[in-house]
Amino acid sequence: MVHVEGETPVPLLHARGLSYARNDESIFGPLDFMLHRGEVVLIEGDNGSGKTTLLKVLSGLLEPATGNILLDGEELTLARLSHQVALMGHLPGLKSDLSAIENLDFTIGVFGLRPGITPALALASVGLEGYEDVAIRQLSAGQKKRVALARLLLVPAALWLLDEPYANLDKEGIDLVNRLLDAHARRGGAALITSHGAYAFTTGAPRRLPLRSAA
Amino acid sequence: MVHVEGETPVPLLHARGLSYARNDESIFGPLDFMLHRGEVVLIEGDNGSGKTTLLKVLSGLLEPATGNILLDGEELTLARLSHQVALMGHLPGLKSDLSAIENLDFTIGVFGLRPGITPALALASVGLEGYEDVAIRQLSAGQKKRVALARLLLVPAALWLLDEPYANLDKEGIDLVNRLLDAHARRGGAALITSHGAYAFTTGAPRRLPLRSAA
Amino acid sequence: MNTLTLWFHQFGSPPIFHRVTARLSPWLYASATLIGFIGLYGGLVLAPADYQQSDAYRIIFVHVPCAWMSLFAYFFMAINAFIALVWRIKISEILAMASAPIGAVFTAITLATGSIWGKPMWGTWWTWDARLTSELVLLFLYVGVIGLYNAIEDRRQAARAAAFLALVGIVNVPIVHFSVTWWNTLHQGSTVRLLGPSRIDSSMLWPLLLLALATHVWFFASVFARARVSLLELESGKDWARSAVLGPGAAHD
Amino acid sequence: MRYGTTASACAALIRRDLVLTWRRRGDALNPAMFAMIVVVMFPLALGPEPNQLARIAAGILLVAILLAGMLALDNLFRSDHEDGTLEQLVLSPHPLSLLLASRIIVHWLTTALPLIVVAPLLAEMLHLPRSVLPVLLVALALATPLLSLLGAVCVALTVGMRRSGMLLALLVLPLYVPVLIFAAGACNAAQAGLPFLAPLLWLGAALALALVLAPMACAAALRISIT
Amino acid sequence: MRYGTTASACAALIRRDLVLTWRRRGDALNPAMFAMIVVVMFPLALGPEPNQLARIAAGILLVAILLAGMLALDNLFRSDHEDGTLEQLVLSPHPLSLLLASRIIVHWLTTALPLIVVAPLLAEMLHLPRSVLPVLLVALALATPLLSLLGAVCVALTVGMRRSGMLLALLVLPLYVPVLIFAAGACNAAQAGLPFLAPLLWLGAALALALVLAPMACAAALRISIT
Ligand code: HEM
Ligand SMILES: Nc1ncnc2c1ncn2[C@@H]1O[C@H](COP(=O)(O)OP(=O)(O)OP(=O)(O)O)[C@@H](O)[C@H]1O
Ligand SMILES: Nc1ncnc2c1ncn2[C@@H]1O[C@H](COP(=O)(O)OP(=O)(O)OP(=O)(O)O)[C@@H](O)[C@H]1O
Ligand SMILES: [Mg+2]
Ligand SMILES: [Mg+2]
Repeated sequence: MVHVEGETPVPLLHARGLSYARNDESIFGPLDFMLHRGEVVLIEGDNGSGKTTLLKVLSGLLEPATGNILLDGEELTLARLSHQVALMGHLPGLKSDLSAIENLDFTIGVFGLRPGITPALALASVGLEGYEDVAIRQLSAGQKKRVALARLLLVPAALWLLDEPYANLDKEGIDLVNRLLDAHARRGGAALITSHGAYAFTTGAPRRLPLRSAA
Repeated sequence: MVHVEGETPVPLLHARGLSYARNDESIFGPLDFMLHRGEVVLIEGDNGSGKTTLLKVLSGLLEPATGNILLDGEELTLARLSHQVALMGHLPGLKSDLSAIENLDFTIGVFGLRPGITPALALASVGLEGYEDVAIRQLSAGQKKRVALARLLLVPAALWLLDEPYANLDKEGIDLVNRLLDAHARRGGAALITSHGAYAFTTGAPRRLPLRSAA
Repeated sequence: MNTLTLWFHQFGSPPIFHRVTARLSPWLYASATLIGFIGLYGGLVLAPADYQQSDAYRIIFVHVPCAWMSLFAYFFMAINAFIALVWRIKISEILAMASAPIGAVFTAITLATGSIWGKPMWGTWWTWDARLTSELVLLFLYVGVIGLYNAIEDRRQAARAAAFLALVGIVNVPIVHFSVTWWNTLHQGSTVRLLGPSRIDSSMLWPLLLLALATHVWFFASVFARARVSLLELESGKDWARSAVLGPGAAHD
Repeated sequence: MRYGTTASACAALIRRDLVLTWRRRGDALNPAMFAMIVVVMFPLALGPEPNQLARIAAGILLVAILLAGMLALDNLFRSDHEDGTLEQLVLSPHPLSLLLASRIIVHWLTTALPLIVVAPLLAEMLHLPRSVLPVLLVALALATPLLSLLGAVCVALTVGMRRSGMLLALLVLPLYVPVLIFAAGACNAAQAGLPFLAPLLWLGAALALALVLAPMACAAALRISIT
Repeated sequence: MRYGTTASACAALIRRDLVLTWRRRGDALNPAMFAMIVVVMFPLALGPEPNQLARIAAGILLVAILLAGMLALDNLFRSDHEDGTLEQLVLSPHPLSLLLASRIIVHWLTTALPLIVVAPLLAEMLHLPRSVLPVLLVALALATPLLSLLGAVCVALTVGMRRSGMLLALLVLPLYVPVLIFAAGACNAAQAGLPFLAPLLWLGAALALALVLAPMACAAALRISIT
């Protein structure tokens, strides 16, 4: 059932009473929240508070213990979900023996392509022109992260789930993430990102919606 | 030759024209710096600027391309060094099947023990009383990092080389690191720590000596 | 929800399972011991010596019940594994994993007693006959299930992975059982039949059947005992488990 | 929006795996080298009489190839798991079993096919009678894909485990036993001049069944072990 | 300041390894199980005639045990490397070769000793003549520490490599060949009723040499591959 309150548009993501338990031990408590198109929400929490786990549950990798997740007002299924949701986890998911372009081509083959963009354009907009044919192995940690960001620009997903997108990035890299998030939100997308309580955005912070992730 | 200038005491660590090259490609340029007892120095630098590599060179894991390192005014040898220097790298070096105490006992067996401290005391001072006999596997990431810090308190090394000690820690953990560093400096030790240019200490920052790590 | 799943959910609720099996366990152990002693007395004292094998045949009273149990335990494990994977019932996961080590021990006893018996009968401890080989593979399957279960950190995930493996391996069970009919083996064919006349003297048959009953009862007793321990471990955070272990007062501190 | 079709996803996966194999084409020879070393060990351990070797040649070859295939299983999903690609595949909009089937096929092409190619050479080293060689090759052609498929299910169960090498062997080898029995049965029958078709047909039937069931089982196993 | 002595460091390492083995005592059976499965495969592949099996039993047993030992090598340094302990050991104030020697000894005790213990059982399954068994056991007692020592050097070279399993096999097996030849030579001679002492003495001499040289070579190799 679509959960509409008054005039509010249907939220892109709607979690109701969502919780996850591992070995019957609750990792995060029952959560209720909505994410509308155009919003970027930052999940803040201490070490082990369950941020990564929450993103995995939302992406469908883990099954919630209780509650459910509505995507555009409809119950989440794995097939629909993967067209709508892009997860960027701790691991980059890049093959170090392939070039940046080859990696992106593989992503397109599996996940499809957003209209009006090409792998080369995406690489340019994360500041990697000239690195198209360099093997991932030869890129620095920060550059690898940028290739992973380029992938987000290509896939036709409205909802981005980014786990610690700022980790391991220098100041310039952090600015880039913030710019990409702004552009995505303006295009009608939404994003949920995690970050350690201890670290803060330096500039151009996205709208913060500190989420109490009950332990 | 001992390098004494005027009244200055012999520095604990003295790097002269130090550089490192991988495959004949310079990773960090020739560096000159001193570290005196009681000092805590923060090495700041962007991704891939060679911070980790510098610490590995200073600890003796990697051999410098040029230059040399004096420890207490004497040329560095691996045997002397390991009594004087403690390295805490990205990897915790803890056995997940052993308890915290068992891990610390192993460290003592191999590296020796500083007078006036015991494993239990060390665990208490990193805020882990009651966790002595819990297997490392069952600790959270932050707690694991704390056990690694407890190890530093036990070994009789005057110079601490800490690679990204703040990474993955929440606010409380960061405060703890700063307190440990202060105490170590007051005891006559010294420390060299790395951090991403993008991240800053929140409170009680150790003395900063931004080091230009030429690319 | 149909009646089957409803029943599973009821018996499968951890506190109820714990309570029921706690009450059952002593009775199961006691009756297994009693029946076992009667059977052994019948087999070792009352039954006459074999005209061919003299007293050596008496090892049948250990070998055959254990051999049956080695197959039955796998079957029981596989059924529980199936339930665990399809309906995600926790008790079934635990029961499946509890039966693996017990089945492995029965398999090992079968192999050992078979070898001991084989030396006087066939003149060798071991031959590469279909039944013997498939029973050995059964032991490997048990060991694989146990190894996989112990290798994964998360207990429930470990149980599900090992349950999956147990299901994959179940093809071996009919091979063990029918090997004597499908292939020309040294091992003798089935002598005990539930339907139709058995080819064994009744003075030997009744102790054998009693001992088979005793091993079944013993199997359930020890599966329940093991399952209770793992259940308490798994649910150690829950109130019922705390009060079950520490007494009723401990639940709320 | 252009959502990829399942066919294009499988094609992308196959293309990627072939390119990756080509980039590290030195590694592709490893299983064949391993089998060769194992085969060489036997004449050294058993003594070099050609007659005795010929009698046991087919069996040794099969065991060596089976062990090599088992060791090669290790990197069926490992690198994809370590860099996070496997997680992406599980989250992809396409049937996981088809994606995994593509992966298994390429893995077979790049590890087992070289083994079949060197098999005649190894057979010659062990003095296997020439007449048995065709049967051996057919048996290998049917058995090795079966081994890859069965192995993939076990690998999927152990993915993400640290010290999986030995455990994987324990899980996989009991499942390999029937395959070995039929393949060796065919070769030994041929060597004894007996009819050898029946075991080959059994292998073929098992392969057909595994081609359908194993990818699905593999997908189910992967979903269990990746979460 | 209390700096630990080298003896106390080695003792700490040995104690830790024994505790760790005890905590995962299930894993300690794996090499023995693996050898058993490999041994089982041969009668299935070669046919079950006891006479033929008896003739090749010693060779098969040696190859199976050697392969099991090779697979077990993998976790000689792996976990220590993955969690950073190895780096700490390299930086410790004690001679690295002595620390590594302690590690290798414990590894031999926990992986090779169980293999020797099950060897009589496996020999019985392959119908090895009883008279050969003592020679086989002596050969194993001399050969397995040699294999552990030689293997450790190769492992030290591949430590930190991703897909090292297959590569390790290719590095290690050629080194194992001479050991295999001498061990099998002794067993085959005993089985043929010939004098078998000479190959055993050679094994003993090689072991004495390896006990001295291998830990130092291992330390040197480790320093190369860890930096
Ligand atoms: C290591 C050697 C042996 C193994 C692994 C073995 C295994 C088995 C197994 C698995 C069964 C149960 C079969 C079923 O329920 O379908 C069985 C039953 C039996 N075994 Fe053995 N056996 C061995 C040696 C022997 C020997 C030496 C004898 C005596 C000559 C023997 C006599 C029997 C008998 C009489 C049965 C009962 C058959 C029936 O009524 O179904 N076994 N054995
Ligand atoms: N694979 C796992 N097995 C068992 N427990 C786990 C596993 N992964 C995470 N946990 C536990 O689940 C809890 C939540 O972990 P999670 O990774 O979601 O935290 P987080 O908020 O992302 O922490 P961090 O800030 O360190 O990234 C922690 O207590 C952790 O110990
Ligand atoms: N094992 C390696 N092989 C080849 N190049 C390497 C290796 N380790 C690091 N490098 C390269 O050496 C340079 C310095 O790396 P280093 O890890 O010291 O940087 P860092 O300052 O610690 O970076 P970060 O902030 O990401 O930790 C980088 O360009 C990196 O790509
Ligand atoms: Mg996290
Ligand atoms: Mg670094």
